[in-house]
Amino acid sequence: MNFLEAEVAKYERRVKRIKENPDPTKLKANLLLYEMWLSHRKKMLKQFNEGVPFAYLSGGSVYNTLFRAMGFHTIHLPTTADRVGSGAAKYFDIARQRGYPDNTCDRIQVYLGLTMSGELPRPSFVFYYGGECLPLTYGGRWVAEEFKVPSYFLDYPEEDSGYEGFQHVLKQYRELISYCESEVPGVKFDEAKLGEYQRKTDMNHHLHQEIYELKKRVPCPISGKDALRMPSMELCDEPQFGEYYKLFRDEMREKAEKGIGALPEEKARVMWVVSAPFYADPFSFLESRGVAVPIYDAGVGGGERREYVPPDDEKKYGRRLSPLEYLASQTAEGAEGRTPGSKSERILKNCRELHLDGVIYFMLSGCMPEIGCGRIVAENLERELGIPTLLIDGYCLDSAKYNQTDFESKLDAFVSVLLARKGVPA
Amino acid sequence: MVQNTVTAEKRLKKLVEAGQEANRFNWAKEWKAQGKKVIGLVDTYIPEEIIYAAGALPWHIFGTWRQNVPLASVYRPPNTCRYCAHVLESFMSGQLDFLDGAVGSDWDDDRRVLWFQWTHLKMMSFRYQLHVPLKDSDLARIQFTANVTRLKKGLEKFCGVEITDQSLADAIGVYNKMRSLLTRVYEMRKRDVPPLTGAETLGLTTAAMVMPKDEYIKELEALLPYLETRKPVITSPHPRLLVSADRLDNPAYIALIEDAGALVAMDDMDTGSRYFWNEVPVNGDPIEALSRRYLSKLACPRMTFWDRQVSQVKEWVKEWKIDGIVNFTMSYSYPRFFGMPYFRDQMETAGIPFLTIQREYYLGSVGQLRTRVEAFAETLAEDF
Amino acid sequence: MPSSVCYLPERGYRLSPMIVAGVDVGVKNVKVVLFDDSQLKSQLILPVGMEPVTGMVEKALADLSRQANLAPGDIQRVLATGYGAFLLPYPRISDSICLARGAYFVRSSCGTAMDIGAQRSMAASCTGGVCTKFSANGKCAVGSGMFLEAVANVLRLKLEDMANLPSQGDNKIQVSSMCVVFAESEIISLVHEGAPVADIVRGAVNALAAQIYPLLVQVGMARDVLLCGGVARSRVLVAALQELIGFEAVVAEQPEFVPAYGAALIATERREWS
Amino acid sequence: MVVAGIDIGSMSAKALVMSGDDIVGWAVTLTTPDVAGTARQILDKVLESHGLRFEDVDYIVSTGYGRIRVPFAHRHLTEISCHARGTASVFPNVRTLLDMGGQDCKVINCDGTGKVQKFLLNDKCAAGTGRYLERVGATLGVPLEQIGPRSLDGSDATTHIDSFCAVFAQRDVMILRQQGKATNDILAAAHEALVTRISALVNRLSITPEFSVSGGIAKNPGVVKRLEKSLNIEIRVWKEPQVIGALGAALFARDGAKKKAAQA
Repeated sequence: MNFLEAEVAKYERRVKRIKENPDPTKLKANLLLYEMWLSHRKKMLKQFNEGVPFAYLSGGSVYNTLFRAMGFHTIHLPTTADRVGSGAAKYFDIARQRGYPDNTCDRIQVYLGLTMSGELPRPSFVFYYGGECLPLTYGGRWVAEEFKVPSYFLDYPEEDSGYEGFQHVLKQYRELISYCESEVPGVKFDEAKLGEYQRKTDMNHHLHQEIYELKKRVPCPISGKDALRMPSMELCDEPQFGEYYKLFRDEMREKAEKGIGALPEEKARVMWVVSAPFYADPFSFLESRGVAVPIYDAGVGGGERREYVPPDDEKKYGRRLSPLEYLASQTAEGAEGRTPGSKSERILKNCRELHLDGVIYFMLSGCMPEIGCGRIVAENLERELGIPTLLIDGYCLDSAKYNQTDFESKLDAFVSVLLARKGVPA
Repeated sequence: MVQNTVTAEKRLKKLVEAGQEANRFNWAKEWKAQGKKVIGLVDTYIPEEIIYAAGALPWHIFGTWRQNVPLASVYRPPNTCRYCAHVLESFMSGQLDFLDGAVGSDWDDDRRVLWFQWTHLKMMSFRYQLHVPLKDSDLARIQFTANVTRLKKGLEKFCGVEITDQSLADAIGVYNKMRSLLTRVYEMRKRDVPPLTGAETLGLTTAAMVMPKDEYIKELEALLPYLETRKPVITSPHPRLLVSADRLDNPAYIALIEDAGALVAMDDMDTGSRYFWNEVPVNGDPIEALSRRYLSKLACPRMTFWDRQVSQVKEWVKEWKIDGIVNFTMSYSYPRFFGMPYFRDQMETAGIPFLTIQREYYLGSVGQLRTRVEAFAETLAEDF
Repeated sequence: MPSSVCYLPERGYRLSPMIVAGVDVGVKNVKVVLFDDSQLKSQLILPVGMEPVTGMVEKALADLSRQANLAPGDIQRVLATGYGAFLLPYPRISDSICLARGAYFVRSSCGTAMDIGAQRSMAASCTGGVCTKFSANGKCAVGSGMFLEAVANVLRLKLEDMANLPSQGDNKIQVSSMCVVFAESEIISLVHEGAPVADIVRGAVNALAAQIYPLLVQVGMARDVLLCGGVARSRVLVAALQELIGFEAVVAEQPEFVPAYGAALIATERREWS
Repeated sequence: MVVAGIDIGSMSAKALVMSGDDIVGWAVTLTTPDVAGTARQILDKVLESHGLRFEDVDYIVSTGYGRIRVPFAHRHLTEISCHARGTASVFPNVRTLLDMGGQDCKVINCDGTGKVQKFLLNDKCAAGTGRYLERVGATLGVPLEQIGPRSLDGSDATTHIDSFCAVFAQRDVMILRQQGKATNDILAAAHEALVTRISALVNRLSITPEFSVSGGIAKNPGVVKRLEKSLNIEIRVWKEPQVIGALGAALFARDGAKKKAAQA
């Protein structure tokens, strides 16, 4: 079974299970999410079988919208890698046999293996950028080389470079679009379509902010597993894309109003940062110890970003921005959100606002921007808020390197520390 | 002009050993004693002519060459860039307290983090991070020029001087002079028996990175005529190797290769050829000229134009009659790791033997290194 | 089902008189201790071998009871900790918590405890017996006692003997391998090259100390540090560590037993548990 | 013309003596700190048992990790070249060779004369080397020569070892043992983990048949059989795989002796 077939089978299984045997402790909105994924993957599988080419995006989920507005089908490589689950080993082997470093971030290794496995639709274009981390940049660079297709690298502006940075991004977007239009048959940029996507994403951001407010409630109405769910931008063409988050918010609001928490007794609450050994479900382990995880921060690239600010382009730029300009302004501002300093600030703010008792910082091996700041974030949290941080290392997809006894005993010890500091009985 | 062989050898030795851990601080401290500023650098993408023009000493930071980094390990787990770890160790142990400031760049994620660690630990009064685009295009060049202009302003403010076009032009002149002198040394490496071993040459280029440029130029210029006729101790002139690496600043690594029965006749390193290759054009706007040289000319795996590095190396292989390439990746320094398969494939296609070795920053695991290099030399030997 | 329990710090909480045992199942040894009314009665250290740990511990508890003139049935509670704690049918508790509590028992003034075990090293803040911070390594055996043991094996020395070597070691020799197995052969080749044994030991010990030191800093090292774990018996290691931390650290008298003491005491102090 | 090859490994020293085109004999011993002494002793042992004296030897090549510490050798070469040469002499059609020593694992591509084309070594850590199995065996109390055969009687269906680290594997083995897993099953799991690791290394070089394994571990059927399956290739093993390196060295010594004679 290739990757896409496995995906279809997985979501069919999940949809069936929820329909036949719903779990009342889980979000009802999950069904909708799986249905969207199922429909999306089925379409992809069909396109794969028909030989339809896709644009490969090495990072930056917002670029799903830009490329789709140009008429591309898109695959966002890092999040696609996240979905291989227990099948990761095969893709590791492919990448490593090719000579790729086995000590870098495992997401990149899997996505390199996945692209080379021939199980994804072939690319017609590769887009990569300097907005997150170098493994994503070089991963994209490699894929472009491997498939010998046109590619574009987007340079992010220097921090605090203001209007000049905005212009730098905008000019590159225009360059990118005209390059795509000249190199890839059938590509034509439709700015109005980009505007439509932006309305959808803005609405989601708005809902996201409301959900964030609900997370402040004690007990937390949401489970750790659900806290990390976000509708992927890859689903932006699904008709129910906007519905999902509404449903999600409504369920949370209902629970919050009734004072129902995801845990029978919430003894402490923590934030989970960067990445996690998703194959091992550490969130359920924490919950079994009475620790809620209301918030998950996916690090530099996303997660609980800044607060949602409605477009204030008129104030800032003196006029209403076009959709492309708007995207550029977001990118230029986003450049400031990727520094370790702003990351530390963001985590502090979240901890303060959500009344968190601690942070679990997953030192994802190979993720330099993140592991290099773990200790600093921990020191800042201790100094500013007096809360502890667990720095725990591992891999997010390479389950062969995971040792459950070790990992859980560290989590357990941390829970003890949290409770001891709060003076709460276990 | 140096006449006497003994004196010349002495002077040469002093120059070649300037980058050694025991010596590299001397010039910087002398400079400080004159009441002038020293600015540290951690990569070769900073147009250091600007620092020179501001009257400060641009001083390249090499980390401690000792193995253990207990202080830096607090902030840097073992699976992070080892060069940065050894640099941070030098900072935390107080070895670099004399630095007034440092200009870093986002050479890779780890150097960016290093800058953040300086900030967190409140090291030095001036810390600057320059963004260097990973690509070369008209737009990237415009952006880089703007970034370099901001760096110039920052330095003017910190040093309290105005950096005029004239002072920049003078600085470029000095640097170009250094570049042309080192180019002449590298030309001599084309000979069947070069006047310098590979290890000595690395000593010479790293000296340029820590010494005040005027003094360095004076020394090297005086020694050049001697070098023309020098008879070096070279154990084995064959096979001729090119070493490709990034911040490899310890000549002991090259000595190890040469002890294993090979000659390092050329390099592709930040601390070697890439430091001085390509002069800065002297006409036109100096900042623009500098930006062009630093962004477009350095063919290093950090950039997304990997093909330029490859074609540059291929050219060198031909001109320096190279038999094989030793590619040193350093633990947890990613740009080279990611570029390696491409580099290797291109070299293999071109029929150039290629050996890749993972190393630490300090000289460790000598036995293993030696076996790899010796075996490589054996595969390259004609008569075996 | 055994569950995980947590030590609850409560000021002025009076300890109830109780007979309890603490068991620490490490990779190499099992440590069993018996406490009566918060007084240490007897203790035992046994190598882990082929036979099931459960039986071993049961027998050890019986032996310890006998030594203390008690019947095995007198033991009211047993709490287990350590890497293999889950193998036992007793409730278990995190090693960092036990380390802090045990360190407080051994030396109430100490603020930081450092356990250098066979397979991992761990530092814990332990003021008042409560762990509020811990930091451990354990990705690789470098940085653990295994490393020093490997060195001792290769040099055909005992851990204790390593302490008695003349400390002329001048820090010139580096043991650079990042793998215990490679370090072994590196040391063999150093021996072959004729390097003085004391210098090799010093090089190896410096490498280990450099791995341990950051853990201490990461928990906000107090001025009073207690060293625990069997490896703390190595005086050369302690010396190298002291050189880094800049003051004298105290080695626990029975360094192996500290976490087991902690487990036993927490068993006594946990009020609602039975 | 009498020549000798001496292979000083990190754990064992091997000597092989040839007379003309024939192998006279060989011996294996443990390496001691006195490398030169060990080398001389093991060589003398082979010579004596065949009525030869040290003075009769025309040319000596040393190899292996202690190669530079054999003062009486005329030349030293790396074990990579020597294993390739030795293998080519017994299996001329071998193009890919895997040498598994105590702490090294080398993959070599060579031509029919044994000239090395490309090679690859394990880096930084000893995961995937002989020492790993040695430690597992020692922890389980199973003699080294039995671990391979016994692993073939076990199954890794329900037993899995997470750690690749030779040292941590001991810990995992202890836990598995305590959980009541059968010794043979644990051995099977350990072999499986090792073979996975080695296959990954081998796959990074092109595997051109025929394929041969040398070094001490080649005697372990548990590794060889699993590797055959994992790489899907038939493996050739010479009867004395651990002296292949010394054989290669002796062959180089014969070249040296011939050249010396021609010059004289």
